[in-house]
Amino acid sequence: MGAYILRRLMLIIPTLIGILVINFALVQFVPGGPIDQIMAQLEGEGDVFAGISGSGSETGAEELGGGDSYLGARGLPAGFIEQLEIEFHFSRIVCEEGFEGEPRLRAEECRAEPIPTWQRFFLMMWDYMRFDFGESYFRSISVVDLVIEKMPVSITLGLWSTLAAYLISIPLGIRKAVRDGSKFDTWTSGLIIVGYAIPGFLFAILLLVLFAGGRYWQVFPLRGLTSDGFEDMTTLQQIGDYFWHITLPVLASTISAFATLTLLTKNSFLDEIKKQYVMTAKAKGLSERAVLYGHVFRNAMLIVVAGFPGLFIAVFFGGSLIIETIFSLDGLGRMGYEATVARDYPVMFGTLFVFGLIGLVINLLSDLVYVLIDPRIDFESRRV
Amino acid sequence: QDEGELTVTHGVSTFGDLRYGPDFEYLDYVNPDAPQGGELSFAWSSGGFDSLHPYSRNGRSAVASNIFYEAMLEGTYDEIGSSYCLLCESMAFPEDRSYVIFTIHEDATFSDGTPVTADDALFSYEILRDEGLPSFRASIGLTIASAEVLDERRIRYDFNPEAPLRGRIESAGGLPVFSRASHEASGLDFEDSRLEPLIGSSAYVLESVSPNERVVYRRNPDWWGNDLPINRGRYNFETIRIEYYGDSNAAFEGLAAGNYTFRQESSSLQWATAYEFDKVTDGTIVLETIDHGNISPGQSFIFNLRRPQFQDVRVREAIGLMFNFDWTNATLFYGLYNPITSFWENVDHLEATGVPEGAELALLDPLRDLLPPEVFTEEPFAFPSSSPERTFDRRQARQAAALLEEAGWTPGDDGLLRNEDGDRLEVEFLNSNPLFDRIINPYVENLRNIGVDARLTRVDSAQMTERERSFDFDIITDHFPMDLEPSSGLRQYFHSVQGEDSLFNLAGVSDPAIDVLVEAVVDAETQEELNVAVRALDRVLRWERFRVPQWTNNSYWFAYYNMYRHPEELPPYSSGFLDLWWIDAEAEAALRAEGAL
Amino acid sequence: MAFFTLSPLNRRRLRNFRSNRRAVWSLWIFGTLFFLSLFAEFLANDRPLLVRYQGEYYTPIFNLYTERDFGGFFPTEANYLSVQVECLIVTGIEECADDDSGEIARGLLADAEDGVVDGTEIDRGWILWPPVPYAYNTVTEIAGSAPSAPDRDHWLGTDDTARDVLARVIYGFRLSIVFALIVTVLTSIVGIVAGAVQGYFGGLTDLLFQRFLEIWGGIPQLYIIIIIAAIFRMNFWLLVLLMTAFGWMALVGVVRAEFLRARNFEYVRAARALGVSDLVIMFRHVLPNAMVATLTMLPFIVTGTIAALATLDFLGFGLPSSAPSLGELTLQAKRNLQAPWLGFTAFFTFAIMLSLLVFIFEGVRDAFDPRKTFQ
Amino acid sequence: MSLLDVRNLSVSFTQDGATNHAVKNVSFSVEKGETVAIVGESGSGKSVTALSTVSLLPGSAEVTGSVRYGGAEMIGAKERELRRVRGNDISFIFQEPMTSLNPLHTLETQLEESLALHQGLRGAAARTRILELMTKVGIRDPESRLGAYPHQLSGGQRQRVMIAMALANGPDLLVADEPTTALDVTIQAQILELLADLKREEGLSLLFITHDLGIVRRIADRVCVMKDGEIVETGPTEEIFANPRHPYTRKLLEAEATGGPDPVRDFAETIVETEHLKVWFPIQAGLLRRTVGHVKAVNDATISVREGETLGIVGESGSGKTTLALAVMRLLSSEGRISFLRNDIQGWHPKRIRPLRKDMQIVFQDPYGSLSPRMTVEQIVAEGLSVHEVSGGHDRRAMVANILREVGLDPDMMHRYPHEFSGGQRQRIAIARAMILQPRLVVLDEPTSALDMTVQVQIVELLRDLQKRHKLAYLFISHDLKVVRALSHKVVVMKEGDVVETGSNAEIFDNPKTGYTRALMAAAFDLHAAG
Ligand SMILES: Nc1ncnc2c1ncn2[C@@H]1O[C@H](COP(=O)(O)OP(=O)(O)OP(=O)(O)O)[C@@H](O)[C@H]1O
Ligand SMILES: Nc1ncnc2c1ncn2[C@@H]1O[C@H](COP(=O)(O)OP(=O)(O)OP(=O)(O)O)[C@@H](O)[C@H]1O
Ligand SMILES: [Mg+2]
Ligand SMILES: [Mg+2]
Repeated sequence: MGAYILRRLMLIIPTLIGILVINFALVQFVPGGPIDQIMAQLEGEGDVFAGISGSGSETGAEELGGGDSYLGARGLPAGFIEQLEIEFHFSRIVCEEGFEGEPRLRAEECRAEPIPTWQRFFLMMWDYMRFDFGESYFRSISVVDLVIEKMPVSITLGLWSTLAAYLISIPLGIRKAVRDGSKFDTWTSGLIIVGYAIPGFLFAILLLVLFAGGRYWQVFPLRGLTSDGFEDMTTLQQIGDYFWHITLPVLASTISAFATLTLLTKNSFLDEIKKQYVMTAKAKGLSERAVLYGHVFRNAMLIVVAGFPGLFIAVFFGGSLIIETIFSLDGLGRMGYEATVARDYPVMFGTLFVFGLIGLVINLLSDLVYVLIDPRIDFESRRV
Repeated sequence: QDEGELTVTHGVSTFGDLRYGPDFEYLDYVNPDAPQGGELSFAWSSGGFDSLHPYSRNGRSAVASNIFYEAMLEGTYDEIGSSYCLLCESMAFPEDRSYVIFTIHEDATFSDGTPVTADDALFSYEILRDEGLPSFRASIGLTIASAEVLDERRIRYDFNPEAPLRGRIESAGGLPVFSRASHEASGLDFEDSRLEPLIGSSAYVLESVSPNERVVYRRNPDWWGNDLPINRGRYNFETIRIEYYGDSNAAFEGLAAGNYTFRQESSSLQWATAYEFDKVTDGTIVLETIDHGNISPGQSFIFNLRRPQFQDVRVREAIGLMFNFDWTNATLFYGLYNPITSFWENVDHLEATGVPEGAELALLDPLRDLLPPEVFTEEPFAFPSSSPERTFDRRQARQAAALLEEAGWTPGDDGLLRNEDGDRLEVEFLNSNPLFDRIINPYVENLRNIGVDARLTRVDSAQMTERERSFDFDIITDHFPMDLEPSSGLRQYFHSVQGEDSLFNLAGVSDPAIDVLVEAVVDAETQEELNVAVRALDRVLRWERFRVPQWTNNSYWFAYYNMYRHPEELPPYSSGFLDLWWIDAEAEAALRAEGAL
Repeated sequence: MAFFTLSPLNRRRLRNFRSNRRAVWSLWIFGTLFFLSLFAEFLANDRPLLVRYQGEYYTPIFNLYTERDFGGFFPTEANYLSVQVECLIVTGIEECADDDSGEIARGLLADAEDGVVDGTEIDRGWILWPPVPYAYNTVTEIAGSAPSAPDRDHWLGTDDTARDVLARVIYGFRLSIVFALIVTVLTSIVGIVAGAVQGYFGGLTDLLFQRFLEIWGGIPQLYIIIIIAAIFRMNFWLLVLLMTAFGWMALVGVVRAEFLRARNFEYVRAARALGVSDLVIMFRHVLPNAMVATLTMLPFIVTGTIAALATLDFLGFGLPSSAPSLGELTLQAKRNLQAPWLGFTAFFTFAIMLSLLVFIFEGVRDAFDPRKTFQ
Repeated sequence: MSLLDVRNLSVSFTQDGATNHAVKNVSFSVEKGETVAIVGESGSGKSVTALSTVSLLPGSAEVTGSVRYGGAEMIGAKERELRRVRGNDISFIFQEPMTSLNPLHTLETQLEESLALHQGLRGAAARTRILELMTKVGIRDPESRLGAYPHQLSGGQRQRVMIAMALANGPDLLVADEPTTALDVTIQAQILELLADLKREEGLSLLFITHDLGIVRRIADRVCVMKDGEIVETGPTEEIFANPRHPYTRKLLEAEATGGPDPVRDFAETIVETEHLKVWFPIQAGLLRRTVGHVKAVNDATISVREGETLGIVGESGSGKTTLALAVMRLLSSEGRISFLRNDIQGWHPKRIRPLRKDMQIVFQDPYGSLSPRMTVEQIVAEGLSVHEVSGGHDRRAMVANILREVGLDPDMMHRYPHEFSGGQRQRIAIARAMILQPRLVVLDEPTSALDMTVQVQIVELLRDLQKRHKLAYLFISHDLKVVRALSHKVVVMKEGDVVETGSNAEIFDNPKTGYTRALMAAAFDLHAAG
């Protein structure tokens, strides 16, 4: 086992390299790059969330912009694109021989020269090996800081919705397995299916309009993770405030998670519950709970556990673009989407690298959990 | 220093006619006795912000984050092309406007109490020129040749001789002035995004900021400019709070919830359907539609004239005929928008009307050979209005079909039009804004119904820009935000020389007649000359039929808690809600008493 | 053999399935809906099923007729919904098409009620419409603004482009289901095989395959879609391909886990002792016992695929926005909160589809459960 | 009042519309301190009867009649009521110990659970008791075994854990369904002694289901004989044995595997041969599963079997018989030479061995576990045919029906799933699966442990017959020395992984050399003699 773990850990490096190679190669083919995006933004377009947030108007006229109203401020200065290319490490400045002083584009003797793709890749790899992920193309912030900035929201949504999903789905699934075919089974199935079928963002909007908007019951806040005076509250108030804020988003992001998990639990319990060893446990006189949770649980849970790393990675790092948008939360979901659509490659590759790494470790851990659950499991090939 | 007589003045305008004399007490459209205090709060849901530095391309800066800075000059909301001293006490320039000297007001101080000096102005100029937003860089580089500090309070800008006369002084005077000290103290590059703004000299300072969530500006109690006539009755709100929402629905709910109290609506759907809740019906929230005199941004479908199928103006007209504005407006926009015909829509003195006469005809006459004869005999081109009941208007379709047939497109067995070579008339609408799908789709259907092989392609903004930059599109939506006093900017839009690779001339307009007219506009020396040239240009551009105008909104739509007040008569070119409006303290108290706030 | 005469085992499974009444009903309903939707063109179309004009029969649903064929003006396909074309067909009088406002046409139509126009008898034609006389992309005539509420003409209202929601749902159902079924079948096969191979063989196979999966999973799908869409024009089959290429990983994890466990069971050893080949052991012995997750997940994969398609449409990277997609409908529902019929339609379509699928697959699970008994 | 009173109990299973009456109108009772034995034909409903006493039958069973325990009705009783009785008052030893333990719990957890549940014992106290129980049931070196999972135990060890678990609570009534089938005679004697002690000291009542009439004679007070779901005869043990009335009873009593094997031809080809075969299982500990030691299951085994020859392997439970068998079959990794039909198959890739598998078949000790739960018997039995394509022109279904008939199963049952059979029936299915291929070598790991005497005789006859006809070679593992004697030409005696003695049938049985063999023989035949 130790050898196996070692082997897995060693393989993480080529895997990460593989991920980066593929993505780097891919990016070369994507139509439109970060410079196009910057130009779109400079023209007041390029709000990547426009479609999702539903903002923007059909008339293209907004009285206030984020920018300025300096008259005549239009157009691109000469060399702007070249300069961007240098900033983005697509090109570098080369100066004629004998040139002294700081190499700048403005100097006559210097010009921008594109860096060959393969060189760019190796430069990037070299940086990544030193865990230097660079800066976002669009903000003066390092990728690491950016991710850290977005973590609270993602952890909140991920943690609580996973927790809620598991805490509710597993007992529910077990109940349903025990009472397979009963009325209870039917109506709970109905309920979770409805929950699953409600389009998530519609549900989120519904919650928002009904319980946070000013038109019906204004019970919950419209947005954010915490209130204004959060720092000045007592710990208890802080906790209260936090949960008050996250109730709706967590509810909205969990509602659809019940269905698969519950039914998975139910069905795997159904499979186990009639096995011989369950009879033994029953014959011991164990209570139903003890039989279900003490004996069947571990046997049935393998697939639930198997699905966990995927789910975990999905909710933590995938975030939930639409829920985040609707509740004005600023998490990894939005960041990832924005980075992708806006072609913010440092952020993309950086997160890919970091989350890839975490994902690989989590996969390994979950494999170890298999062994913990079922000691018969090993990962060797069968020689007999 | 003294190449002839210098004009020393408090204000400047393009053609020399200032509305406000040197001793004006306050601007006509303000309420000089507007009470000060209270809070203006509104929402923003088109993207978040992470910076308070609007002069760098890094980061997204907050709404109105340029509020901290003043420039030498300030425009007004009821004049075109006039600017008055704000930071400056006076300015001086020679007849040929080859340079300008600003004398900074002796009381002018930054919000930290330090005086505003010519050195600060120089610094601001230099840093904007070298590291500012590309648009600044481009513009400054073209107009201003150099700047020079004359003394503590005086700065001189020299202009490029090639730079157009018009707007020279304004472009120098319009530069925001930052405190050099504050920038140097911050230790950041100018291009870095930042949440601690550079220090400026304006009425507002930063109160608090929470990225992507909220920014609050507070009135500076020690603002030096409080008593200037140009500021009288303005900047009335004690605080300005802007709430950010990720989602437009959430943002809308925020108004009803009282999270903010002032809203400018930009969606016809919302305006027509959403404002029917309790607080509106009981008068807590007032709705107000205010017509404005702003030029429409000229939103249009434009044809890529580089494409062979659009070479024939009949094809362009036929395709344009199938866009049913009246139906679109009635069915999709609740009848709230206005049609566009002119490039200077909504500005009477610049729009072409009737057949060309007088000076206009004189201007056009030499170009007769280059222009289609209709220019002289007919009203300026406009697409006829069509049936609002159904999207497919038979009359237009009949006309379009006839035009296409004339142009050599005949229907094949599959119902699609083909030319002699058997090629289909392919038209791809390229679009990156999801809101436009519902508008373009019926249009596409209409076109397909007359045999045009039309389709809609949605791409993301980066790809959109890329295709725009390489002019690889058939039809896209573009804007023509014309100036009220158009100038050399027109070249970027319509001139064949600059037009070739100008990103503002996406249609690829390249016409010798238009070139002449553009130059005529740029060279106009009086208001009247300008008007004539613009009208002639408008007429010719319209006959070119390279765009299918979409729609415009000639009104502002406001919804606000019944405590905001504005001057009876609002100026034509801005609603001025940031500075002209004020809070009625009594009304506010009443709302509070009701529990509506 | 199994196809023609059912083996006793399959008979038993069938019986088990049948005794789950809910599943049987669901299958029937689903089958019917699906079957009907296959004939969407006959249910909702802006081309009539049959036209009688001047004593002859025309089938616009199959053939293209221009307006000129009916004596009108346009050399392009006749717009049967327009009053002019209706008038042309019914009365056979060419003046119908002359008036673009439709006044004359309406007058003539009214006049032709009795079969006589202006004293001359006409050969009255008629138009046989499908139950819903709109196709998914027909921009219909509505009073007021779009989206318009349900009424007699539009049973589910219209969407924000004034297209009939019912027609779109009919087409959208077909599109989504066909899409989802194809993708699900493909992804499940690939996913199960991949998971099975990994779990069953373990060792190097597992080790390398897992790494491959991790790399594959790290590819941003959005870019692939953007690239593909830029090179080819995005269409149904391309999306099927793309979705399959990235969707199959959903099942791999669970199947692998199940196989890792099940390969240690005594009956697997027994099968090995029999000399059964690995492939057969995997799919005959292990898989049926490792199918819980798969069978549970299948309905969700089906609906998940539909939802994924919807999300792509939502983000603007899916099918063209004129395509009848349920995703587009939900998106519209979000943008038009004042038009709840959009949301309700989307929700009910999803809920019904998912419920039916879940119930059907519960029945299938039961049928394959050896211990399940029905009294 | 009887402790357990069963009246008119009927159990039926409805499947495919046909109703299978497994138990028909059975009535009997168990008094306090009494031992009642149920004997009878395999598949006659013994297990079903036992299970219905505390409602442990699957939902598909339809139960009528009455079962009263201490006066309280058990059939249709509330789950809570039943739970109180189960484990506490009535303990169960299931027929198939191999599949009855929770595969994911260690011995310690499983045993501790019972103790904690009914006696509130936890921690060190529980541990002491567990060790005591394990010693009592004859598990050697119990301490090192505490952390073992069921799959790491031999069949007999698992059975003993079941027994320990059942006894842990000091029940009033013990329902033991074939509790000693996987135990060698010495341990068997020890267990029976233990039960006798309990009966004597604590007045334990026993409902004892077994095929071993010797045991019945030794411990039972009363006997019920079942056939086809009915009790055909019941009475005090002495009486039944002395004076059986029902013809079936008589047949049962008379049935005994007798005779000897047919001699092997000289120069018969050697089918399988091992030299210095060694199987050590690593003992792993910790999350990283470091190997901390080895279970030396087979140390150094050298055996050979010739065409038409039967090699009997006997030895105490846990001595490595099964391990040896699996290793010979190349189903376990081992060291040492294995040659099969002159091929040195050790180290061959599994794929390469596959064709040879047609000629080497095994009947697993745990028939239940070795049958795919979602395949019907027909599929299971026929599978080998399709794998090795040995239809030989015959209809496969007919072949399956044929072999089923030969092992004494009704071919009509071939559409059932494995769990719908009795223990003995499953065992025969496993035999049928191996035999249908007519292999050259069959490894039989306790193939008759769950069979009643009559069926056992039938199977022994079948094996002999097949051997004669097809010159089969058998590797026969059993605790039932009588059967071993009746079948084998040569015998290997194993103890703690070592082969302690090898010899011909006569040598081992009549003239054992080592002390261990002698003790074994003594126990075996003494036990029977004692009865
Ligand atoms: N779940 C079930 N479904 C259908 N039939 C069953 C089921 N369980 C047992 N049977 C049948 O009931 C009958 C009695 O089975 P039971 O297990 O009681 O036999 P037994 O007397 O214990 O036999 P053995 O000695 O072989 O264990 C058998 O014919 C068996 O096939
Ligand atoms: N997978 C395993 N891991 C560790 N130890 C094992 C494993 N399998 C068997 N053993 C141990 O090897 C020894 C031999 O087991 P084996 O099953 O061969 O015994 P056996 O002679 O067949 O006994 P029985 O008569 O009880 O079936 C036992 O002590 C057992 O606990
Ligand atoms: Mg039994
Ligand atoms: Mg054994």
